[in-house]
Amino acid sequence: MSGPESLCMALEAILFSSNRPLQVRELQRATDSDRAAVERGLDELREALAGRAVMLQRHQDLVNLATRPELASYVRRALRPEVTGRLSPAAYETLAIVAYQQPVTRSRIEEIRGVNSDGVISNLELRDLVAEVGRGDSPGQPRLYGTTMRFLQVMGLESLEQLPAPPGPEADGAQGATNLAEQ
Amino acid sequence: MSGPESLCMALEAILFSSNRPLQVRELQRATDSDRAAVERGLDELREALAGRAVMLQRHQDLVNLATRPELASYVRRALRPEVTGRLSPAAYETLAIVAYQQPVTRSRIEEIRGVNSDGVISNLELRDLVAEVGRGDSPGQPRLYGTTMRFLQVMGLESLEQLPAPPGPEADGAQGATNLAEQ
Amino acid sequence: MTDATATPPPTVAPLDPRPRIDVRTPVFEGPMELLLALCEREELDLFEVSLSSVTDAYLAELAGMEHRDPMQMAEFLWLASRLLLLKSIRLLPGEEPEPEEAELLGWEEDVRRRLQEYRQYKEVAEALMARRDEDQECYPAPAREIAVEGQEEALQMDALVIAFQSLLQRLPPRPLVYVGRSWTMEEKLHVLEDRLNRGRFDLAEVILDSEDRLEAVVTFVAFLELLRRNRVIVHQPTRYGEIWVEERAA
Repeated sequence: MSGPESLCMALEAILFSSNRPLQVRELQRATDSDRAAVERGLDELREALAGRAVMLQRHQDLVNLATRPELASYVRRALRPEVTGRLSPAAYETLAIVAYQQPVTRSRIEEIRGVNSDGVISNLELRDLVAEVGRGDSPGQPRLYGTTMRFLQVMGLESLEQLPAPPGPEADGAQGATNLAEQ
Repeated sequence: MSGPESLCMALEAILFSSNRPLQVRELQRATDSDRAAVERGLDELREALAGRAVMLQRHQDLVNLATRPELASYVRRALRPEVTGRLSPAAYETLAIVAYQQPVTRSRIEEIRGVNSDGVISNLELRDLVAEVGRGDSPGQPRLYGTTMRFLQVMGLESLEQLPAPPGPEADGAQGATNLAEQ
Repeated sequence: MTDATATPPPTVAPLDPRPRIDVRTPVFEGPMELLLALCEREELDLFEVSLSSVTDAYLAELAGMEHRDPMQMAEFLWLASRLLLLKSIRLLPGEEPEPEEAELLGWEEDVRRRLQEYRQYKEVAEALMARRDEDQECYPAPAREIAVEGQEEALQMDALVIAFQSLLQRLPPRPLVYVGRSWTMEEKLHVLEDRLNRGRFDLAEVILDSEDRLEAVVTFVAFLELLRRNRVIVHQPTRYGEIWVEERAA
C-alpha cells in the first residue's frame, strides 16, 4: 500500500464490490495494513463520501457502503420491477437447472442453456431465489449456486425433497435426484 | 426532482444499487427527467467521481459504476471474484476485430482472419464479451456483432473511446497497439 | 480456445458431422496466420515482399502439420497451390503475362493487403491480451440488497399476526411425549437480543427454529415485547416477503 490516499481508495473499491458487510480484519488482510491504518482509511473515506449518494455504515466491527436513505425512493423506482416483476421464462429455466443440479456452476448452467446466463443468475440472486453456496475445486474456483429458503417459500415447498422428479430419463438426471435427496 | 445536484445524487444511488448496466431511458423514468437532464447528471457524476475508487462506465446507451482498473488487485484479494477463463489467441484476434469494426458481420470477421470463426464468436458470445447488436441490410440480413459492457470491464476501460486509435491502412497499427499495452 | 465453456452442449455434439480433431494444438489456425508468421520469420517487409519467396517455407510447414480437419486443410492447400503457381510465373520472367497470370499477380496484391490488415488486428489482439494479463479488471456493483429501510409503509400489527399464524401451521404441535425444554419469555428475550447483536434477522426464520408451537408462541411474544420496548424496528421490503427485525439505533 503506497500511501494513505490509496488505502482509502482500495477500501472504497473493496466495499463497493462486496454484497455483504466486511470485517475490519478482512480489510486489513486485503490491503496488508494494520488496524490503525484501516481505521484511518475508513475515516478518510467517510469524509470523502460526505455529500455523496453513498455512505459508510459501521456496525461494531462490520463496515459496508449503502445508499443514503433519502434516495431510496429513486432506487426503488428504478429497480423494483426487477425484484417484484414476473419471472421471465429464462429465469424459470435457470431456476429449474439450479434446483435440480445444485450445487451448480455458472458454466454448467450456460452449457445446458447454451446462452450466457450472467444477467439471469444475478437477477435470481437479487430476488434471493438462488445464492452462492460455495466454491468449486476446478481451476478458478468457480462459484457454486443453490436455491434459497426463499425459493422454497415462493414455490410452496417444505423442502427440496418435495420437488417433482427431475426431468430426463438419463442417468445424469437420476444422479442429480439422488444427490439432492441426500443433502 | 428538485435540482441538478440531487439528480446527480439520485443517479449515483441507482447505479450503486443496480447489479446490471442501466439504460439512460431507465434512469429517465426513475428520476422523472428528460434525456438531456440525465445526460447532464451523468456528466456531473463522472466529474464528481474523479479521484474516487469507482468510475462511470459507458457503453452506448448503457451506464454502470465499476471499480477503477488499478484497484483490481485489492478487490481480488478481498473478495476472490470469479476468474474469467483465459481466452485463446483466436478469441483475442476476433475480439480486436469486433472492437474496431463494430457493428460487424461474421463474414467480415472471417474475411480478415481468413478462417471460419463460428466457434470463436459463439464462445465470445457465451462469455458476454461480444453480442449481436442488430441485423445488416445486405441480403440474408446477416447478424451484426459488437462488444459489450462486460468487454469494457474485463479490459479495464471506461468506454470504447479509451481504445487506441483504430488500426487501418493509413494509421500505423503497431503504434496503437503499443499505446494500449502501456496504459 | 482451451477453456471449458467452449465445449458444445453434449446434446449437440453428435450432430456435428465434422471429426472432432482438436485444431487448437497446432499453432496456425488458418493460412493467413501461417503466411504472416512466415513473412515475419523470414523478416520480409509486407509492403515489399513477393509472396513467391515464402512458398518453400509455406510448403515445408504444411508438410510438417499434423492431420487436421479436412475442410481446414483444404484452405491451407488452396493457398499452397496459388503460391506454387505464382512462383512458377516468377521463375519464367520476361514474357508478357497471360490474362490468367495477370489475375494471379492481382491476387498477390490482394493477399498482401489482407496480410497487412490482418497483422494490424493481430497486434491489437496482443495488446488486449497483455492488458488482460495486467490484472486491470473493473468490478461492477454486485447484486446487493436494495436499501429501502424507512421507506416502506408501516407494518400493520394484524399483518404480523397473520404472518405468525401461517408460520405456526408449519410447526408441529406439541408432541404427545414431551421431551423438549420449556422456554420462558425472559430466556427468549436473551436469545433474540443475542441474534440482534449479530445483525438483523428474519422473523420467520427465528420462529421456524422452534421445536413446537409453544416455543414459537413464546418467541413471538418475546419479539412483541422488544417492539413494545422500542428496542427494534421492523420492516417488510416486499408484501408477504421477509419481515426483518433490526436493532433500533441508540
